[in-house]
Amino acid sequence: MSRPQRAAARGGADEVLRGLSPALLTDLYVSMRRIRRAEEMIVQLYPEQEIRCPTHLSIGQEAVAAGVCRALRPTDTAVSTHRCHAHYLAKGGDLRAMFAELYGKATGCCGGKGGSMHLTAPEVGMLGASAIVAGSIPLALGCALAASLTGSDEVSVAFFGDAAAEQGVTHESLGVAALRKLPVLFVCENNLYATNSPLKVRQVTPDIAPRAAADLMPGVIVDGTDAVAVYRAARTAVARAREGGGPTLIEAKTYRWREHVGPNFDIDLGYRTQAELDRWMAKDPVTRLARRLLRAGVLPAARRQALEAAVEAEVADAVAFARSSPFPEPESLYADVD
Amino acid sequence: MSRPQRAAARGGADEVLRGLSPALLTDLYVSMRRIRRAEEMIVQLYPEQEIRCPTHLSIGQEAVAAGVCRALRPTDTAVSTHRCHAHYLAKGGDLRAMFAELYGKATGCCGGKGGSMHLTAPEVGMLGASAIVAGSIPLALGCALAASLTGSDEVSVAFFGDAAAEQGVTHESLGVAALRKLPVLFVCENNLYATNSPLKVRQVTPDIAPRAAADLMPGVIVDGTDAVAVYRAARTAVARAREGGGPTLIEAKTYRWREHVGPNFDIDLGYRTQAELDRWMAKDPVTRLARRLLRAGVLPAARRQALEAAVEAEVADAVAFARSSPFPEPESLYADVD
Amino acid sequence: MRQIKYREAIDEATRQAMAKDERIIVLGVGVDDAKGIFGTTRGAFEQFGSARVFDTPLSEAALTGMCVGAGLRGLHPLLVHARNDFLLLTMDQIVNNAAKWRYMCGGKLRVPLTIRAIVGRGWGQAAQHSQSLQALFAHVPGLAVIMPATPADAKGLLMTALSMDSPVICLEHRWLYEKSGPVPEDPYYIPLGQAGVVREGSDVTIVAVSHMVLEAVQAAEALAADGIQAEILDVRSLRPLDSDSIARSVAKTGRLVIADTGWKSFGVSAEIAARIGEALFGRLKAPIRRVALPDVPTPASSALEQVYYPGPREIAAAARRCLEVALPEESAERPAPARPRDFHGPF
Amino acid sequence: MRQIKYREAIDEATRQAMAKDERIIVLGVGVDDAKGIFGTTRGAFEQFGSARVFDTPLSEAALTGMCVGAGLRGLHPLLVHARNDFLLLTMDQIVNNAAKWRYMCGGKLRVPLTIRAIVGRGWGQAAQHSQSLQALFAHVPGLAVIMPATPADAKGLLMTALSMDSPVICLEHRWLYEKSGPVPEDPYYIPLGQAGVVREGSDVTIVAVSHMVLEAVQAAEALAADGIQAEILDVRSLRPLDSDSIARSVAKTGRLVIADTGWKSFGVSAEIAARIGEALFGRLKAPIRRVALPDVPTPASSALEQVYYPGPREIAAAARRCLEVALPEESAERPAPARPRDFHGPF
Ligand SMILES: Cc1ncc(C[n+]2csc(CCOP(=O)(O)OP(=O)(O)O)c2C)c(N)n1
Ligand SMILES: Cc1ncc(C[n+]2csc(CCOP(=O)(O)OP(=O)(O)O)c2C)c(N)n1
Ligand SMILES: [Mg+2]
Ligand SMILES: [Mg+2]
Repeated sequence: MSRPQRAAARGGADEVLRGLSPALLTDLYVSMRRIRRAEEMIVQLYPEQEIRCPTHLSIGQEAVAAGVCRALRPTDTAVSTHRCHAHYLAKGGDLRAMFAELYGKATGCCGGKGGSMHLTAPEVGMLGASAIVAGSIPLALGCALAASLTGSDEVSVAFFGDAAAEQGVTHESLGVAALRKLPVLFVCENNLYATNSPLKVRQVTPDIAPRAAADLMPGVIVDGTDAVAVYRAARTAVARAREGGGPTLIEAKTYRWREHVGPNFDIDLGYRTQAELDRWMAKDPVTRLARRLLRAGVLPAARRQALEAAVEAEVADAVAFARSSPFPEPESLYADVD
Repeated sequence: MSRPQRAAARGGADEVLRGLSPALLTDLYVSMRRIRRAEEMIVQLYPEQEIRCPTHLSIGQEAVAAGVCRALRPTDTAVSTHRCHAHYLAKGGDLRAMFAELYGKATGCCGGKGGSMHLTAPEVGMLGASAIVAGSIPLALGCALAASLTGSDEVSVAFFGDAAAEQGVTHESLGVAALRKLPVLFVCENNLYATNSPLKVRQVTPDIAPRAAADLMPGVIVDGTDAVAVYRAARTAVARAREGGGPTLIEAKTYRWREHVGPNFDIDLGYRTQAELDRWMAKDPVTRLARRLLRAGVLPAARRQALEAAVEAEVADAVAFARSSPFPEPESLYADVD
Repeated sequence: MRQIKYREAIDEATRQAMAKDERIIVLGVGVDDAKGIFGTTRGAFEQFGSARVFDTPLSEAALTGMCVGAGLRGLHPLLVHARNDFLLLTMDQIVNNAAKWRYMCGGKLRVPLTIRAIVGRGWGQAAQHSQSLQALFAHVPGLAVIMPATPADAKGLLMTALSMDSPVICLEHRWLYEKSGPVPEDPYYIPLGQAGVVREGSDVTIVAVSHMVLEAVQAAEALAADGIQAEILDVRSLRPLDSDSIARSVAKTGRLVIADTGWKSFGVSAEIAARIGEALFGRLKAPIRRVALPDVPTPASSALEQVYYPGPREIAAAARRCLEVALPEESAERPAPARPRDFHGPF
Repeated sequence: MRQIKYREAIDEATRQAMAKDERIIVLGVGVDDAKGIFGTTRGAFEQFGSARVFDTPLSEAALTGMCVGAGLRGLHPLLVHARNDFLLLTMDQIVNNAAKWRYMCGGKLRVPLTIRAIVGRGWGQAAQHSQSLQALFAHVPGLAVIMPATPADAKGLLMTALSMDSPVICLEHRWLYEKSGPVPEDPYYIPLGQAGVVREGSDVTIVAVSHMVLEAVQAAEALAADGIQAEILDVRSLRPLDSDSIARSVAKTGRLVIADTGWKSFGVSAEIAARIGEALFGRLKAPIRRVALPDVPTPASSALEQVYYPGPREIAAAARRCLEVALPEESAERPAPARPRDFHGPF
């Protein structure tokens, strides 16, 4: 019967970071930075037309994936959507295998069969993604069910966008998860748009958590540009789920900087303003955490630059790997299905 | 942002009836009595095996159909479920055509093609029923949409059971109706069971209105054995809808006396107790209103008996009509579809 | 051999499979009910309890997706629906997820999942509770579709489905539930994609699906009385489809009648006809005839139901047409709708 | 005559139909978007405004049901989906309600409803955004299914659909959108259930669906170079299906190749083959050949997409097989995946 509550960020920077280890905070930063740079690399490469699949970038939204996944163990599971790069990477998916997949190569994480919208890395609990809005949400219930039936304390996460709240299966899933007290996190990345449709032409209220969570489970609204806030909310929800307390819905308010699909900016389409984009870019989750960690003395500039250099090398290596990998053999078309 | 509220019945009988005309109150009684007696006639006839279709009886639930439909005009529309006899009759559907339909006759309200689960009477706004749980709910949105686009002030009603709250399409429909402020009444007859499954094994909270209505629309809980209370709740919702105020969800707490489908009692199945049934039968909506109207001097015994006799005659006539009607011609199998 | 009913065979298969493999769970609307999906799931509930056999909300789409997820994580869910009509609510989860997840992830994960659903017929259940939707599923790569017609096949095919690690849709005709037949007590497995020979014959092959197998047997008896020997094949599994066995039989008889419980146009009978027409080009003695539902929704009235459903008469007539034998004098009038004998409401 | 693009023809049909009939409304995810479903709905939005053309939540099932209800009450909704894959979410509403409501109520009510949905292909859209699901709808009594292949047919068929009072599913292949062709400016109506003759020929009939019509034309050109004259029929409407015209053509040529954009097994090609096999028994000179998608989900990799989709080469090969002409020496190697010329991301 608990009502949704705002997990409001408090006071100054130190307060916010309190109790979190430097290693954890650094992880959060590196995770976001890896996502950012990998996707910026896609932006750079896409015009070459060697990445031949629709790519939905998470630039601007990295804090959600990074924050939630840092609260998980590798044995915990996650499913995602068309916009799945960030979740795959934050969950620990291999960067080489991701780029190879985008390039349609045999060495891709799906052997070239899934492409950008179905990134999968079961070895780290990333179980894949559906490109049908809300389509993967109930799968998280099944993972949780398997965990609880086999007596494991694994938790599973469904990542989805704001439009998923409009899909019936989402509400069915919330109901079933609450009824069976399944260890699930419903993580809604509310980036205010579905393709070019603003939330207000699709939903009657601006917040998703109160409606979706309703009387079923805690519904938490969190600043989705603040990886630490997201992490804290996820940690609470994960602990609750692990202890048999059932599911939580986390709504992270966030923003996609670039067009719905593809590498470009899209202010010219007219569905949103440059001013709105600027406001959100000013809250850049990556640089913001970097500044905060610098100020708090957790991540000095030199160390940060070293880590960033490592990310650069990693991304460059992944691209080289992808480029030099072979395409799948024609016969593989017929494999992986009976 | 209005929260669900209990439309609690107040004080003594006079208070409850205040402001309602004798004609209206008598209508409510006759409407319920007609439903009751028609369905008791089905109970009686069913063993003959001439009514060859699954029949889901509303005995015990009559107050909901009667109360809601009395708040409607014939030009207002309704859609229903597998359990649609009461809605068809309360909306003004022809009794002869109903029995003929149950008998599979050409004179049936669907020409014998629909049977018990798809009763239709467009001439009085009864647009039919889906036997798929929640399947007809979005149709009510469409009726409402047509009304608002054509500038009419018609209202439309979706009747459904408690299990419909578990179907995704219900939540989608609530969201769309709220978003577009459609003149719709969502009327949930919460009879505590779906087939033989009690509510608590299907839903996490005992009330449906708060969860389903959520932040979307007023969610009203009403005593579904009290036709007057139902009528008042419906009248308020209808007025709101007609004035452009948008949809309302009414949850009527009610109880089905007999088995899910078919004419018998089913205490032997063990999913509910005789004591529970007895409690609800003590609240019989039909006799209760009769007593109340007698006490209030609205409907004296002699007048009531005359009305009841008319209902008996009507039912007997309908059965005779149905029996003596011809079966559809074989060629009609191919009609009504391109 | 011991004779048991079709529904008992399903119950037995479920329990034997569950006893062998603890990954199997059973769920669906009403599975733990006293009636337990017409007696097919209650036994498992009593034997294995509510952790492994449980009732569900009427959230068929989410439950299907939940089963896909559970399959990805090592369970093998058996999801049961009282009517296959309800599967339409779950098409996205079945077609976009269950059937494709393994392929989309390049084979890294598999979806062990068995979905049982019943084909209704008769007693005025009408358009939304009497469909036979196998064609919709048989078209989808990544799914297997089985339709056992006998108790023995019900057990053997269901046990195979429950031992597989990919999605199988098992469609069971309601009119088969009370039929009895010999069923071995021990567990056994009938491979998917093998048609069964129900009756040998040399004049015409009747390939039948589900309940039409029983109608074909009656048709064959009527034909035999006229000296026509029909061979009956029970397809049993639509996907994979054993076109080889069908082709072998038709190569022998030269004539083919296909009898399906679904609609004719774009139905499974079309695929069988297309494959055999291609495989046996020039070797057919007569056009392939299809006996299936007329292309209209199911009517409620018993008078119309009787016209709607083809049966032994139509199958035999089709066979006779193949043999260019004059049809026996047919009374112009249909008999008045009779009360069904072994199946009626309420149910 | 004026040449316009396929997508412009759809836009024009929509606007002309709406101008004539104020019962028509247009709705769907993104219809009022600047891109307006690839340019097919934005014009109607600009001309008729947001009361009659409006964006919707991603609640496809409820919207479909809403359209059914609106149809019952005198509107004619045109519901648009950017991919036909999303129709799987709405199967219950389409199959159980839209297709059956009229029948279930004995004809008292009708459901004027047109559903447009796009068949995707290429650029790694993969398994859930590139299906071609016509077979699922063509099987269902109460639905009509059209797949226009040319701008002229797109306009004429869509206008007919919008003038009808029963449900029509219009599936449009994305690769047709930028193709141009002659389209009359005034409103006109092409009846459903009439195949179009795209090319006359005497040696083999190629019956093609949607984009395969274009591939068939290329195949026919290659065949003509070898002196083989192919007749090409564009089915245009799958349900109702103009089997008469197909039979007439095949009666002339004696040979039939069917080319479909969907999966082969249990696909629409099977129904066409079954009907023609029966109608023209003994008059075919060669087995009917089907060219369709292999029975696997769509892969993402461009290398695999290239193997996945049959094209002019496969159609011509099938035709040659019908004529028992040796195939031209085929290079063992597939060409390396080429960048698509006129279609690529982002989109
Ligand atoms: C059921 C369904 N309808 C429509 C689409 C087309 N589509 C793909 S992504 C998208 C927008 C989704 O918005 P949201 O859920 O908010 O996620 P975001 O893209 O903003 O991350 C749409 C409409 C789809 N994939 N699935
Ligand atoms: C989608 C779907 N699932 C299952 C069924 C089978 N079924 C028919 S009625 C019913 C119970 C419905 O319960 P409720 O909505 O509470 O209505 P009630 O019968 O109590 O009036 C069920 C499970 C169905 N018709 N549709
Ligand atoms: Mg969004
Ligand atoms: Mg109920």
